[in-house]
Amino acid sequence: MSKYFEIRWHGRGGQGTVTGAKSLAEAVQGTGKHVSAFPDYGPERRGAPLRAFDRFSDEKIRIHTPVLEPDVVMIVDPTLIGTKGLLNGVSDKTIFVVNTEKSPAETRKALGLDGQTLYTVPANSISHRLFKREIPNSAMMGAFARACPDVISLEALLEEAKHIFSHMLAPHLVDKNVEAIQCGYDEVETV
Amino acid sequence: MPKLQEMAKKEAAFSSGHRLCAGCPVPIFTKMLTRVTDYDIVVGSATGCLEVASSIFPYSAWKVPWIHTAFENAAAMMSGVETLHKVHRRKNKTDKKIKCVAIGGDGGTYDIGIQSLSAAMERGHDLLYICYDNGAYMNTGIQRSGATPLGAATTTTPVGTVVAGKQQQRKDLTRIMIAHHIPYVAQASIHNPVDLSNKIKKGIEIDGPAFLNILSPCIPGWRIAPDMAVELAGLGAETCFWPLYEVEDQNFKVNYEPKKKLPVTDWLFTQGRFRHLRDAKWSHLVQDFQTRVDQQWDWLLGRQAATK
Amino acid sequence: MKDKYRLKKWQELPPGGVITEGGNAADYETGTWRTWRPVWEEKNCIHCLTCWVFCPEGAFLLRDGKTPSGKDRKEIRKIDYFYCKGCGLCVRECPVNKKGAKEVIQFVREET
Amino acid sequence: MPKTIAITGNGAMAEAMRQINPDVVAAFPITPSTQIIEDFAKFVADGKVDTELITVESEHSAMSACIGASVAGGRVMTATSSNGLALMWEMLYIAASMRQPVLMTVVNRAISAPINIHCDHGDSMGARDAGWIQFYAENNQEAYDNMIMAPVIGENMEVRLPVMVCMDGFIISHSIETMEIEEDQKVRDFIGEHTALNSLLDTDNPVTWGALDLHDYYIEHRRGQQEAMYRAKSVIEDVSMRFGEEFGRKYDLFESYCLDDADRVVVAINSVAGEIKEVIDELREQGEKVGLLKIRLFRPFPYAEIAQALKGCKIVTVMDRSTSMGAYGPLFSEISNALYDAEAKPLLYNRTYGLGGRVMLLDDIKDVFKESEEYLNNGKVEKMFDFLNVRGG
Repeated sequence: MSKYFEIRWHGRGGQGTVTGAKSLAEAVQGTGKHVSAFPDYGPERRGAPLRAFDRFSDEKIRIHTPVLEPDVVMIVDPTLIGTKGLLNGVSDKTIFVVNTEKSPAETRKALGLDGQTLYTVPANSISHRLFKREIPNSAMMGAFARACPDVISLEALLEEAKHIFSHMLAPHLVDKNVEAIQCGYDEVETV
Repeated sequence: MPKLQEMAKKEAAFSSGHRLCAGCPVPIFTKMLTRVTDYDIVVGSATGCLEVASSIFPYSAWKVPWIHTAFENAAAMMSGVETLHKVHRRKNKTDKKIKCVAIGGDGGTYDIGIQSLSAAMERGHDLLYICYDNGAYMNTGIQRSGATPLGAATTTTPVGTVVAGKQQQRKDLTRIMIAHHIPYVAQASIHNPVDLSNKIKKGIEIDGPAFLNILSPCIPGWRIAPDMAVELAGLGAETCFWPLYEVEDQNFKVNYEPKKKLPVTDWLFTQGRFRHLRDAKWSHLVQDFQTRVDQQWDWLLGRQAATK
Repeated sequence: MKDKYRLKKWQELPPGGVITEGGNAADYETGTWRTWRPVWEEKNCIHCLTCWVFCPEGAFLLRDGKTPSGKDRKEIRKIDYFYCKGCGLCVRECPVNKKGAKEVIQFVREET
Repeated sequence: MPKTIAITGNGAMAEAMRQINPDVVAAFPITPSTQIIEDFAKFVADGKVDTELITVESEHSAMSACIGASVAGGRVMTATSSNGLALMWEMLYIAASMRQPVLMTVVNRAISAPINIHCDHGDSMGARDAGWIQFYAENNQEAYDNMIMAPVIGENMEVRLPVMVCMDGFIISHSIETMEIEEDQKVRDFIGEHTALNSLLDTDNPVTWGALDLHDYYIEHRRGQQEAMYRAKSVIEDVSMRFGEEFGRKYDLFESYCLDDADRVVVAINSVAGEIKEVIDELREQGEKVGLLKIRLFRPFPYAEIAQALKGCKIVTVMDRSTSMGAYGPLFSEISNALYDAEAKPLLYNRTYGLGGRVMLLDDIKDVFKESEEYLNNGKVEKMFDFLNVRGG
């Protein structure tokens, strides 16, 4: 286990997974931690499976290597369940946060998990409800705060997100995304 | 010629003591740059005869600020100069209105420099680009360029037993520049100083990009006597090989229409580089040459009629 | 003049190979290139400035003068042989020469 | 007060450019440096800088326009990567020889072919003889800091040379990292006003730039240029010291990490230094006397200072992230030159790694130290030159 807190995101090109990893890092940085966030870059375009990484620490982060033994695995697209590599390097302590409409029990089975903690969140439904399209990032961030309150509390996340989104988005979308974080947090299920 | 009298009152942009060939007509237009306008000007040159012969360290023939960096980039380089002037004007660091002029030969303009030229014109810099077209890479010893006319003997298109000089027609760069829809495009020639000076003046003073293509015979490259440049340039216009015209905001104006258009052979056969074309064996090349010139002239008169 | 163009040490050169004196090529003699010499005859000259505008060397020097009707004009003063490369363009293009009756500019071999 | 933010390397360089607020930026987009120019274009669009942005059609024209604007008397900047830098090659030399303090970020990326968008140093190492001052950076903070220092160094009247600030493509350029951005005004005060030298726009004093030198002058001009590089070293030391006093981050010509008592030293450039430090900490805990010499300044190369720093170590592994085909790596050659006069020469060898973005994991770094331990124990170097992490050995 690394001395850093490490997250591996699994998503598809065009879903905003990389932005999600970066936004989460920015939010955590806002709480005073050192952070890094970076994707696996390739020529893949919209739709191709991709990975992104976060690394958080109380001290300066010097390494740039991909996350091999994640503390958290974030699965942004439910259709990735069953694809290769999701379980690489995971331990008993690894936490899974999965965007799915299915129950935690079903998801655990589909992923083939043993004793790991699993949180599910219907991020796509939340996104459709709020944005009329599929941008699950913000809901996933909310779910992360539910899963790892020691890393960032919901309050801190909401506060930081307002700030971060205001640099990226139109004002009404800032509010919607903050709402999506709250919904993601609220609608998490676990077993 | 009152125009010459006016010009004679002003200092030339280009000094004596340069090392161009005896009889090279290029200084005819470089001297004019400051004589036709009251603007301050800054000149940038592409690599070529003019650049080399005017700036042999520690001597410079340029009485105006001048820069050379490379062969293919005169327009890009001068777009940097022009942009900085724009910044200075915006920040009130100067109240001067300086005009930028880029100069390249046909090698540096038709060929290796066309990308940077095209882009600088498209970006709309306030810049006059002058091409002096002598029809080959003369600086390096007469190698063919995209401006070399059909049939011309150069060191890379020599006359042999089965091939007689350049096998392709020249490209029409002036027309390519017209297609950029810039405010001013013109063709001039060194034999007509009044027309030439008018065009340089317009090109410098107009707001935005301008392109001027000047026919400039080359003593060694055309294989002509050192006193023949003006006469040969004049024949270029009389045969309509090199029509004098200008296009202002897509309005075409032919500046000189010969009373009787001379056959191209009058121009070709006074130059050593076409001497071989007198052989009946290559008469089809001469015919093709004439056909292209006729088509080009007809097109031009047609454009003029259409925009009148 | 001699010292100005002596070969300098690297420490004496301004950075970047810049030449800080515009137009100093005028200090360079190109008249040595000449094998034929144009000789200007003032008496036949109409001061049309054709030779002046075409001369690639700027070798035709001017002076202030008057037209026959008394208007100010620039006139040919002389040929500067420090620069004249002897190309003969002035001889060929002189409109008086072209008419053939009189000669303003003669072309003669340089003496050896 | 500086602002602590999480930002990509590209974003940090765009911030540096915004703070420098150059007169002209001429640039052409190329991965992975594109975002720098995109961000900067937004600054222009929002009126946050006074800069004129020339969106040229190629990197060759980018550098040509930069030179034109610089000779005209402006402070100019650009950014590029890989083949873009290669396309600039001709103009890089011209910028340097004309002594124009153009500033450029190079986001390091492998050179084609095969085409590859990921990090190695083949681009900037290929330009190492162009006459540019070259800085390298481990992370976004160092890249930003180097860029803030760059105009002060390049525009110094004793120097007047272009400055290239390099950082690793994707690894740094596209990663968010925590760093400190200094206050705009403080940065601008540190940098000061640009002073033009023999400006082309001074039409009252017309100068000729880019004249033809023949055999009577070319070598004298080159000699003067070399002198400017020599002088740059002490200017860089001064400016780095001033920067440290002003902003609290201290930079030397290179970084010594656990070097004082180290027997086994790795010499490396850019982001991999982070991984190496991490491994050194671990090995030091186990009592291994290992250290790192991280290159910051590659041109001018601080030979004497590096020789002094490596004095006393027993074995040196030089890690090159680029190749000089048919020769040792560029960094190795310099380290080898630096050590030529050393009294007690350490064992010395060269490893090439990371070409085209091949990842070096912490275990790979550990292997590097394992190998140097074996060599040191055997008292000789088995393989002078080798590739790391390559299939087939």
